[in-house]
Amino acid sequence: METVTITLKNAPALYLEADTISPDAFAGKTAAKIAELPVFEGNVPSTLGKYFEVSGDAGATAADTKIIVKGDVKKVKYIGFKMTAGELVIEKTADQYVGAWMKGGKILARGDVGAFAATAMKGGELVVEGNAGNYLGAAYRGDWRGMSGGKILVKGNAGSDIGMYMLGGEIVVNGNADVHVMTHAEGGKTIIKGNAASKLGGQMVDGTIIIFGSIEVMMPGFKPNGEVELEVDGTKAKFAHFIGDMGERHKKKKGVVVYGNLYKKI
Amino acid sequence: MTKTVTDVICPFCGTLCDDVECVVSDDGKQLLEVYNACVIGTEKFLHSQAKDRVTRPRLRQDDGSWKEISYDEAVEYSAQMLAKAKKPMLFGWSSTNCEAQSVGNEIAEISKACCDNTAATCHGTTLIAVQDIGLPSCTLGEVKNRADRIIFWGCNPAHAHPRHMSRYSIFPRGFFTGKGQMSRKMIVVDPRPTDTAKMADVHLQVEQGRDYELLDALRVAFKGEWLPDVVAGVPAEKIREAADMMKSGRFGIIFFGMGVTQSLSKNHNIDAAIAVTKDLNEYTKFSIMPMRGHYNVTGSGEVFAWQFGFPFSVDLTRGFARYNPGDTSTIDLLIRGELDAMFTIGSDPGAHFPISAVKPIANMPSVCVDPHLTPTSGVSKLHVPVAFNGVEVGGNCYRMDNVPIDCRKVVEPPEGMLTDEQFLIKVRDRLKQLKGVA
Amino acid sequence: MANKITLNLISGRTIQQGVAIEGGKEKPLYRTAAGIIEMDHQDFKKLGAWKNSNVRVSSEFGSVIVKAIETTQGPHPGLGFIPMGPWANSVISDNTYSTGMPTFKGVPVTVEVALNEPILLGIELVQKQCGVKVG
Amino acid sequence: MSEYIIKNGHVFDPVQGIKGDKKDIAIKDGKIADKVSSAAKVIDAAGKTVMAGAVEIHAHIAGPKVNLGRIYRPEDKLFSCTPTKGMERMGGGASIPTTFKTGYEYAKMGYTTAMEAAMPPLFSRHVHEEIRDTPIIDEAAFPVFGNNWFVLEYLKNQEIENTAAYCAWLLKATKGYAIKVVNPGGTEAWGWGLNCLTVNDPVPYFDITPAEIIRGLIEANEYLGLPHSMHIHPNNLGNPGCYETTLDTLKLAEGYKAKNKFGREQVLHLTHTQFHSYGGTNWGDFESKAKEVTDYVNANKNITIDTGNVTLDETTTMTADGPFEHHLTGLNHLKWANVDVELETAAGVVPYIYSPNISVCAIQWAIGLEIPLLMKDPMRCYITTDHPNAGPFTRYPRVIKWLMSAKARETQINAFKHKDKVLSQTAIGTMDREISLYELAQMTRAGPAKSLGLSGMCGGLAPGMDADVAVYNFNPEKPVANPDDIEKAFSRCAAVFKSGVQVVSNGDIVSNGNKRTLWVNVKVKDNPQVTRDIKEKFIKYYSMTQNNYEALGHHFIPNPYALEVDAT
Repeated sequence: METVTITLKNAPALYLEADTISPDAFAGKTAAKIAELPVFEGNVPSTLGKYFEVSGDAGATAADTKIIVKGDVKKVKYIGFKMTAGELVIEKTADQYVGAWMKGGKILARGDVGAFAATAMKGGELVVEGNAGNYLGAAYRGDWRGMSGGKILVKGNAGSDIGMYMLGGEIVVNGNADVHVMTHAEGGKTIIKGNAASKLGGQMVDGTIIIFGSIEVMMPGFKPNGEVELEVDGTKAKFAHFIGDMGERHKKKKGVVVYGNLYKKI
Repeated sequence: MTKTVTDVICPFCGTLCDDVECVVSDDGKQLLEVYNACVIGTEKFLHSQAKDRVTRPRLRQDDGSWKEISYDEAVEYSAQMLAKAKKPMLFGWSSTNCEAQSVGNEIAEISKACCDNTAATCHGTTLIAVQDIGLPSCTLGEVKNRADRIIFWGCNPAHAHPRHMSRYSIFPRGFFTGKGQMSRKMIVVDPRPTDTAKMADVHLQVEQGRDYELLDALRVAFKGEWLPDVVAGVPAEKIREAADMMKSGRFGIIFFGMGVTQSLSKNHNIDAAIAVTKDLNEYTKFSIMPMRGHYNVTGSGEVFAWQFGFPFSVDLTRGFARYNPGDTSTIDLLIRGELDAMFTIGSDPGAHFPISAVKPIANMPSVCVDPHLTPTSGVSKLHVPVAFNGVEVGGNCYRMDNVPIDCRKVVEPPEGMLTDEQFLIKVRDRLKQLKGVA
Repeated sequence: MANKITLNLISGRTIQQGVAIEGGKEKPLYRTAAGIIEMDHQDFKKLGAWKNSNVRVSSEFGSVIVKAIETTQGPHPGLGFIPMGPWANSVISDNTYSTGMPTFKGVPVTVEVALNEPILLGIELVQKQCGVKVG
Repeated sequence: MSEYIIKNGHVFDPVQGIKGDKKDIAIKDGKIADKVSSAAKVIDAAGKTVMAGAVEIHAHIAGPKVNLGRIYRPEDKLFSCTPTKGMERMGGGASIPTTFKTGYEYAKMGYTTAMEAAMPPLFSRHVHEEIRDTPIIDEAAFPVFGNNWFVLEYLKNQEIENTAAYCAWLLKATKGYAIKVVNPGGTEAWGWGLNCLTVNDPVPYFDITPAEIIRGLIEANEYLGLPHSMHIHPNNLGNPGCYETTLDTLKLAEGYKAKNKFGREQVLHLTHTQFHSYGGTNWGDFESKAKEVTDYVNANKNITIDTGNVTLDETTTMTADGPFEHHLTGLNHLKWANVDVELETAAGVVPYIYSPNISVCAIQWAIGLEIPLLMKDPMRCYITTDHPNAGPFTRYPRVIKWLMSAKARETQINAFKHKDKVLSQTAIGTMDREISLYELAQMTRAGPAKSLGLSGMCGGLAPGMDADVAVYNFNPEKPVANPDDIEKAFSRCAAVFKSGVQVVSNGDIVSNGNKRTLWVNVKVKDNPQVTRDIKEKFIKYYSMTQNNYEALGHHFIPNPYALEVDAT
């Protein structure tokens, strides 16, 4: 695997859209060619090299390419956009759309990530060591096909609307999560190790939410369904089980109605 | 001698009353009396005649004072600003006609700008919800002719849409609703016992910010499933009663307003209210409709949509249209520091945005096109007064139920004043020169 | 009796605010219509304030002087109402939850008596907060 | 105006009976001419196919439900919006393109005239604003009449003259073109959440049946002598077994003969026939009844049809058949929008994915192709996708490929997951007919133009007709190596002329043309009763005043073209 290191040298006055920072776009290119990749500051087209110092050549394919993003990129959007393979390490906080529409490969964000990270993710892995913004692993506006595969781990807190319209894959938040978790989901799993605010699993058709901490207000559509012993992420514990959203439609599998599941650690 | 102009459209709210009558002087220059309009609409018509009205563009000087300039100079400032900006915003459009909106869209396209309307602060979250689960709706005449269940959720038409209840929703006697108010049951959901709530058969005094939970509870109640004893401050029994009342009607409608679009859960509140409506269509006929505020905010969304494909918060900076509120929405863009020029027309963000989103406007090149003095004109570098839409110039507008109505011109604007459309055409043409496009 | 109370603030339309914005936002009538906070009778008692006295409303987002009046559409103890406009927008939450829409309703605020502080006119209030130099 | 001469192309023109002969087409003053001066600009069409500009007889391309589709489907535009390019404004949308993109896409495929198939009268001003913003192509819109309270009340008492007078008034008020009927009676029933699934189901309250509405509107149409016939989307669309309702509907036209001065011969146009040709009792035994329906149409010359081809795409369904869309959202659980329109109609919108892996979708695809392949007279069967219902109109080149190449059909059949089911439930596997270029010109030009009463104006290349001409990079003398070449050739024209103006060159837009809005201006005898009824309904039941109802020219219809009809 070849490593390309890009370091922010000229911060944008506004925000930078750098959807070319991905192993797919870098693959097969020398440092010089990578520096020519297009980026946009508002409506002004520019090149990656104008904002970043690029060192190292990429591998022949995305899978053979690792990118390390250094410097203050808190005003850089779309890092890891549509990535399918390879590795991407973001040393500091990045803005919106990190790993949006990603299908494969691995992103490690050492700082925070902004809203819309891993939008409509299909595969791969996103690890955020800081906090994640709103709409983590959610569907694009209007689309009923949300995150369908892959894994997201947030070591800090997550914002609102994580996993909206989720179909598959897994989201783990070690910290707390803001309102609305897995709204409209039809599959997949979200684990929140800290506290959840409210409005969990609203309009959920199918899927699983597991909460280790407190829930400020439960959705009325989640009906108590006894207690269960579960092993979650290596932790064995007793959980209160709820099924829902009882107000929403549900599918039948072999004649039995399948509900969404919410487990809260007792 | 005076003359009376009939079938005048009121350019205040999304109710878009089109039965207003105006008495004007014989020379067509003075508006003397207004009939049929509500108190706000009347004020809107009459204020257009204010003696202290600003009639020429003004540019703020370094010492803070205004200097009167010509329209051509105002065009030059606007075009230069838009030509130079990396990420300009063209905001507003809700108090102007579709003709002007259309020219505005050309300007946005040429300058590769962001463009957005006042849905940003009223029903943008409704549009997000509609994109998520649709919208079973109808025209207001359907409500008048058929509806026997009227729900006002998080809206207060007695104050915000004063003639709504008399023209369409509560009092009129329609084809199948010959007994008017007596044919209808009225439910109001609001954290306050508002003047609208006081008229209702049932008032659910929901705990503020818990509408999403209450709507979910209604859906559970329709299905006869288990409910907690109290949801959102409302006892389960009362929720079940309201659910039964909704199901037992022949034709029902939910009107909703900013009580739900602006409270916690925002788009999700509307999403759930639409789900409630969809559920009710398994039992009876039900519709839902946003109580749109500005008289032509709906039209702005329509024009954006057929020209760019999205109803608000459109970002053209990359040369093609993109949309994602949270990223491309005006207030987020302002607060995040993403914009470098602001062109406001047909709205007043200065008064209606949170102060943290107004401060950036004061610190960037900015134009405010508005017949009034407003907080926006107060913080902008250039104020361009224009003729009053719907009073001094006609043009097409869309009512809250998307029905288009062509506004009428009632009186002449003061001499030498341009309309929105005329000013925008000049800006567009100058911008084309600056950008070197045909 | 406290000299400071906490309320949940909402903003919204009133017909007086509607008339005033059409009548001119530079005029005192706009301040009369929207430079107010409607509070429940009980909350006046808690605050220990006279009706129609000036108060300072503060939140984590800002602070503003308005006139406290008894609610016209109550009772709603614990809830404060400022008609939509620059006074409300000085203190409401700008959190959009990435939807584009600020949280105009449901913001925790404190209210304290500020008898001698002036309530600014609408345009003046915004200009002052934005640091606009007015000639 | 510039003169042009399109030289040495293989011309296909059913109006003149030209079947691929090498012929020059001259253009002068916006019309096809006998000859032009030596100053005429020469377009070399050697080795190319030349036809008249194509005529779209049924598509949903402008108006409230189309825009609702745009508004509520941002995902239809994700990563597909296009930048400003030369003459072209920005565009976007796969199944519901923006107005600009709609005009450009039609023009690039050689279409120069298009009909918006369902205009809710109350929203006519909206429809016209979008038509105005759709460049190049001439357009007209069909107001819907089949659930209109005036019509229901007049026809309950068989008052044909009053119905006709009302139709004439509404065509003028809305600047409409034809009498469109969608799920007659059923959409009014939808006002109460109900439907009419047969032609004999009574309409709630109004005490009339769909059959009476259909017959009455055929009579009113012929009473007036309109350019187009009554244009119908029958009851019971899209359900297994619906072909029986379709045949019942078609039989209502028996005994009626076209009366008009426009050369139209049919009294009933059946639209998106594919959706109305289903047998079976459920989705399991769902099967084609294309043969039964086309047998009837082949035998009855007073009917024309269009196909409604399924293109196997993700799309957005939208129709004035409100109850159908509610039924559909119950099947696929995707977002449902609905608009009931006071006194007049309704509309629904639901996204839909025609997946080649679902047997029903594959069978629908086959039925859509069986219909034109079974029709004996291509002058009475027109290609549509009922855009965007069965697929986007931008897929016409692909539909043409399937029609012109049995091999292309076979490739698609083999790609279906449930191939066996397609072959057992339809006859598509047994059909080897391949539509010729001449037949294609009949199905997409001369035929629809004649059905619409426009045969004197467009759809052909006879001198004096509008100079709407399409030149395709398709050499009819060369064997087709790969059926995909057909699709490619019909996707982007070498040249297109609209009313004598070159609008497309080498697949690119070179002019926004001089687009017109067509409408039908009918003069009828003064009818005080209808005038009074209209006034009363506005006062009592409409939510707007009568004086604000009409679509006026200045803004909505800047460039009108009225077809005058005298029915006094």
